[in-house]
Amino acid sequence: MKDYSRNFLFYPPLALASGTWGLGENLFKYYSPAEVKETFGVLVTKGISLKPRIGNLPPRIWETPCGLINSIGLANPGVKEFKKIFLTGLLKTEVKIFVNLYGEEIEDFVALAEEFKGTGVSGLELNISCPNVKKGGIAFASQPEVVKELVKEVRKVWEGSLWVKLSPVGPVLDVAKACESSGADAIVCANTYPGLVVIEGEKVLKGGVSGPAIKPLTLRLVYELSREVSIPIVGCGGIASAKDVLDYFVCGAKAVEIGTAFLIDPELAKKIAKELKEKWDM
Amino acid sequence: MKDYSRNFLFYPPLALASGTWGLGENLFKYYSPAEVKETFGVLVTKGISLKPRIGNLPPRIWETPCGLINSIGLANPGVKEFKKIFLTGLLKTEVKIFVNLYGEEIEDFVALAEEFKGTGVSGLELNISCPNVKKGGIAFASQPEVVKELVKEVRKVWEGSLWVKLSPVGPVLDVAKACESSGADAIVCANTYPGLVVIEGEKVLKGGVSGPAIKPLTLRLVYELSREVSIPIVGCGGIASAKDVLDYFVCGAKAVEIGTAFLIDPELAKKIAKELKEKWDM
Amino acid sequence: MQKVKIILNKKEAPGIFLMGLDVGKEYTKKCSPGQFVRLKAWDSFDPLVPRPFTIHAVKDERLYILYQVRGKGTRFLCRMEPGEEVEISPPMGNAFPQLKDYVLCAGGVGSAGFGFLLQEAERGSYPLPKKFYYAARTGELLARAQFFQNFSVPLALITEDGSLGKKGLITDVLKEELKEERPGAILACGPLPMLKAVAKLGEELGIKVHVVLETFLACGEGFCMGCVIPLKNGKYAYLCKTGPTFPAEEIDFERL
Amino acid sequence: MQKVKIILNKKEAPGIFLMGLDVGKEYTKKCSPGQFVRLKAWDSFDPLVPRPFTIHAVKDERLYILYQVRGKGTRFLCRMEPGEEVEISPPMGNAFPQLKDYVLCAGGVGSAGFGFLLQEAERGSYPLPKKFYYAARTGELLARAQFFQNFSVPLALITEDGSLGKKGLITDVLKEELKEERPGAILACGPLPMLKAVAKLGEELGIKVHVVLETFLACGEGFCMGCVIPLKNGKYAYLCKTGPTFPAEEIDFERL
Ligand SMILES: Cc1cc2nc3c(=O)[nH]c(=O)nc-3n(C[C@H](O)[C@H](O)[C@H](O)COP(=O)(O)OP(=O)(O)OC[C@H]3O[C@@H](n4cnc5c(N)ncnc54)[C@H](O)[C@@H]3O)c2cc1C
Ligand SMILES: Cc1cc2nc3c(=O)[nH]c(=O)nc-3n(C[C@H](O)[C@H](O)[C@H](O)COP(=O)(O)OP(=O)(O)OC[C@H]3O[C@@H](n4cnc5c(N)ncnc54)[C@H](O)[C@@H]3O)c2cc1C
Ligand SMILES: Cc1cc2nc3c(=O)[nH]c(=O)nc-3n(C[C@H](O)[C@H](O)[C@H](O)COP(=O)(O)O)c2cc1C
Ligand SMILES: Cc1cc2nc3c(=O)[nH]c(=O)nc-3n(C[C@H](O)[C@H](O)[C@H](O)COP(=O)(O)O)c2cc1C
Ligand code: FES
Ligand code: FES
Repeated sequence: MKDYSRNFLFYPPLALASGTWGLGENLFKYYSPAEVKETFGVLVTKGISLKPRIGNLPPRIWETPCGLINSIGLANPGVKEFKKIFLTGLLKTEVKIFVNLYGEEIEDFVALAEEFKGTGVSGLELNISCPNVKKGGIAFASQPEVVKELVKEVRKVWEGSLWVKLSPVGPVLDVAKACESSGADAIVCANTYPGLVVIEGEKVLKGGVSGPAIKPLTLRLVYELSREVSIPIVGCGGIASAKDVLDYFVCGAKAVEIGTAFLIDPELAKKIAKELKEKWDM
Repeated sequence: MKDYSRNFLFYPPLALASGTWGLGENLFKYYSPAEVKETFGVLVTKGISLKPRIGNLPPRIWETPCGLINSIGLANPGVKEFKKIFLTGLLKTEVKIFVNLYGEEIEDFVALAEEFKGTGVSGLELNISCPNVKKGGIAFASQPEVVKELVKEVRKVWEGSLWVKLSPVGPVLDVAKACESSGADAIVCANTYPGLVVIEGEKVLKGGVSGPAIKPLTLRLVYELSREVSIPIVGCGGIASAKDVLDYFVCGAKAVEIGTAFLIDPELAKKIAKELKEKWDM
Repeated sequence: MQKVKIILNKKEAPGIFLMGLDVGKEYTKKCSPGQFVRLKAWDSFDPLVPRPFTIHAVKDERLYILYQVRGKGTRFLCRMEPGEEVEISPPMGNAFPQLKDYVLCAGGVGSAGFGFLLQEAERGSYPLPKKFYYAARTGELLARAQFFQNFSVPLALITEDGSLGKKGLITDVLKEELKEERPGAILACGPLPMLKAVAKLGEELGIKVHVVLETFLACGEGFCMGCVIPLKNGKYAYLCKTGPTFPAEEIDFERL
Repeated sequence: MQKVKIILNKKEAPGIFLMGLDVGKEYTKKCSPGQFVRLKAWDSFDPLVPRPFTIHAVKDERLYILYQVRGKGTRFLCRMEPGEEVEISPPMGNAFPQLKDYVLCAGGVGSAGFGFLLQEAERGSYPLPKKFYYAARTGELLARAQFFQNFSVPLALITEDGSLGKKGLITDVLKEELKEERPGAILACGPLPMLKAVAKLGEELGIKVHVVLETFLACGEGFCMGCVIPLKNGKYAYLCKTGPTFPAEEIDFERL
């Protein structure tokens, strides 16, 4: 087993992915404070916007073969409420907190970044890849030039870690290069895949597909991108076992995020982290 | 149940997808001649190239969660051998035969198309989407202008049905429109998704992902494309049940192709066709 | 999720099974009527997420669920044998509300959760319902009728085809009986059309109705925000966080 | 694929099971030693494709496989109970070659197919092998040794730890014994390293070796061209079409 330890972007090299563990409310039903620190190097919050968002109508989520499709619509309490009610609790975990930001315009992202100055937040993850909102989100991901501008502008006001979460569709390589050249510290590869299910033969649910089904696809992206960009890549897509994590490292990731697997069983990440530590003898 | 019968591109509206039933050798181990006709409206051959191709080294195929990944490398006997040894048998099925064509340059496709003039072949499916070859294949699918040129050139020499099989990645909509404007009779949506698996923690297999895992992704593509182009769309990706077929029709397909499910169980298509006929009362 | 041993997996009615699990006393002590557990009985990602089932009954270190075979997940479940293991989540969701002067209404396996409620009611930790209306399409589908009969609460069986108990829909019987003696509240669990009908009846008769709802649950724990229930006030509630029992008058059944 | 009933699913050794299937006489009549069947015992797309197993034995309307639990598919298989059904393909692949003056070499469950071969050899439809060398890591892993003992062919048991039969690797024993009395051919089935070693030994001693190979099979029927075996002549063979038994000298083990 090769030793990847010196190459981790953070340690333990597991993060909780945005939108798959809420805002931390029930985390401690499954983890002791010590276990949180032993398992996760970073916690990425649900997507936060300037204004509160109520989210989409039901059905919002459905199962696909070995995957999930969701169209939550970035339901969140808005940045003010988030800071007031949730952030303090999250910072108490003593794990690096990254806030996943969602905006419709570049200015929204900048305003959001300003909100987190001096709050103790370690980093920002710019969500330019949500497939479930009318404006913003994935629309950015088709325009590498706009992404470049976005990262530059946020970089001006934000000195902490700055990650960009890519969409797995569109001109991914160009977007990754745009992030690299405009000052992003890492890219997260990737968000969900635009998908669709027909429920009960009638209702059409359009959303983003996540889970084991997409793992071979995102793994390939990480493999390709890691050969083309030099900033670290955080792998994210379908991770549900220690082998999955190792596969991402083999393909060039420097850390990973776990999403859907946390919904299946919150304690899976704990087991994965333990297994990895044993493998790495750390 | 809505009646889709008047809208079928061919009938029965099931085709066997390229590369998943060989060149017909063992088809009759599972189907009587009558059953072939009752189940399939079209049989699409394995990709055929000008010269014989030996294909890729092992491992060529592996399982992914709810899917397969393959890197066959378009192994085929070449057009001359195909015509001499296999075509006659295929034409005897009395089912419309479509030949899936693979070339590295536009000229290759034109030369291949010429080969099938007057052979009794009903149509050609231009494979511009194979992810497992160094030249040609998916490279076309990133260049809508080249696809336009390709279809125009083949159209000049080929009067039968002309389909283009799209890749699900890249500028899919632009490619679809290029097909539409240059004389294609239908588009097939879609081929496999570029993917990767790490075998036994070491070996990297890059290939195309197919099967139920990708169904929600391709279904979404069919849904989007059918709203943007007016030539018929043949849906292809992860179909393994009658419900899957109906889902594709709900999303705008006018026929479908079955691939991986035929590998799982050759007789599944027979059952699906029966179930559909009962539903449609035909 | 923890592994627990199956001690029973018995067909109770066509397509309906009773599963007993040895979860331990520590576990059963934490359970309340109205809560559910998530179960996984397959070593596969298809189905992907554990399936939710209401706690049907609890005895010492044992927990029971009553379930209907619907799709892949429940098909896996019903093939399990005693002695084999399943994975179980902690108890989830909220307990049934403590109601006064109320009746129970169940359609089909919607009856499941009322077993535990009646057990607790007899033990005194829940108010005793005045009556339990239990309906199904046919008599043989009234799973566990025998078990429910063991409690001191009067049990009214109702079948659509009249093969057992009163003939008709549950709302037909309720309409008749509740007019005479109006209860303080109705706690109803069953298929959505039934819940809508009972809610409407409650509105007409001025009786407060509580409905136990279902949606597809990904996490059951408030993490994913997927299990959204539209409310009349335009907002959304999450089934797993605020439910699964809701005051019927708050639910926007049209958008559900 | 057709559904057939399981009549037996018994542990024969740690991690190794014997499954009996009631496939009917029509089916067993079509089977030859060396062929395999594809089985599916799960209602799920994960695992996706049915798993291949060599026909271990045939009796009247019954077909047996001897299998080792390796991953998801075989884990599903080993949990099945008699009375339940599995889906089975027609018999696939080619029969073992008819060899003269030959010995059998099996490593672990590689022995599976030789049961059917011995059955047919005793019935006279196959030449009788001179000897059957059967090796495993430990004695308890020599699954079905008892069964193999019932045939008139001498059985040599070999274990790495010496807990049963001769101690050592199968090639150690072969090296010794075959020098004295050189057979006309060796038919070998087992893990790849063993097959390579036996092939090398055959080359050294000038004995023709036939090896039974394994790859991941998607279709088992020549449809997918996935099961490729590289040959020394630079071409490829397909395991399911030309195999699973190949003359060892034709195989390019380096590229396998
Ligand atoms: C809080 C809660 C408590 C429950 N308690 C019980 C119980 O005690 N006993 C019991 O038998 N069942 C109960 N259910 C329902 C049970 O969870 C489902 O029947 C089960 O998840 C179906 O899984 P499956 O894999 O067998 O079916 P699937 O393959 O998932 O689905 C089969 C069919 O049902 C549809 N379907 C599945 N889930 C839903 C849903 N939530 N809403 C609408 N349609 C759906 C699917 O579209 C499909 O047509 C409960 C559900 C919830 C949310
Ligand atoms: C023609 C043929 C006949 C066979 N006959 C028998 C038999 O009689 N008895 C028996 O026990 N087994 C037999 N096998 C092997 C058997 O098919 C596999 O053990 C089985 O498919 C494993 O399935 P699984 O889902 O349990 O494991 P998986 O989850 O698919 O795999 C478990 C592990 O094994 C590895 N693996 C799986 N398949 C292969 C492969 N083909 N080559 C290399 N590594 C692999 C995987 O990478 C993984 O590490 C045969 C195989 C072939 C091709
Ligand atoms: C229910 C749900 C909600 C999500 N919400 C967000 C979000 O708010 N912001 C975001 O960037 N990604 C969101 N994602 C995407 C995940 O963070 C992750 O990128 C994706 O699911 C792929 O990883 P996985 O396969 O491990 O789930 C969400 C995913 C799910 C399943
Ligand atoms: C083993 C294998 C070989 C394939 N070979 C070809 C091919 O030669 N030409 C082609 O256009 N598509 C080929 N495909 C793609 C299929 O025709 C089909 O488009 C794809 O698998 C998606 O459909 P499915 O999910 O039903 O399999 C191949 C797929 C598989 C699995
Ligand atoms: S099921 Fe995930 S929030 Fe309720
Ligand atoms: S397994 Fe498909 S060709 Fe051999």
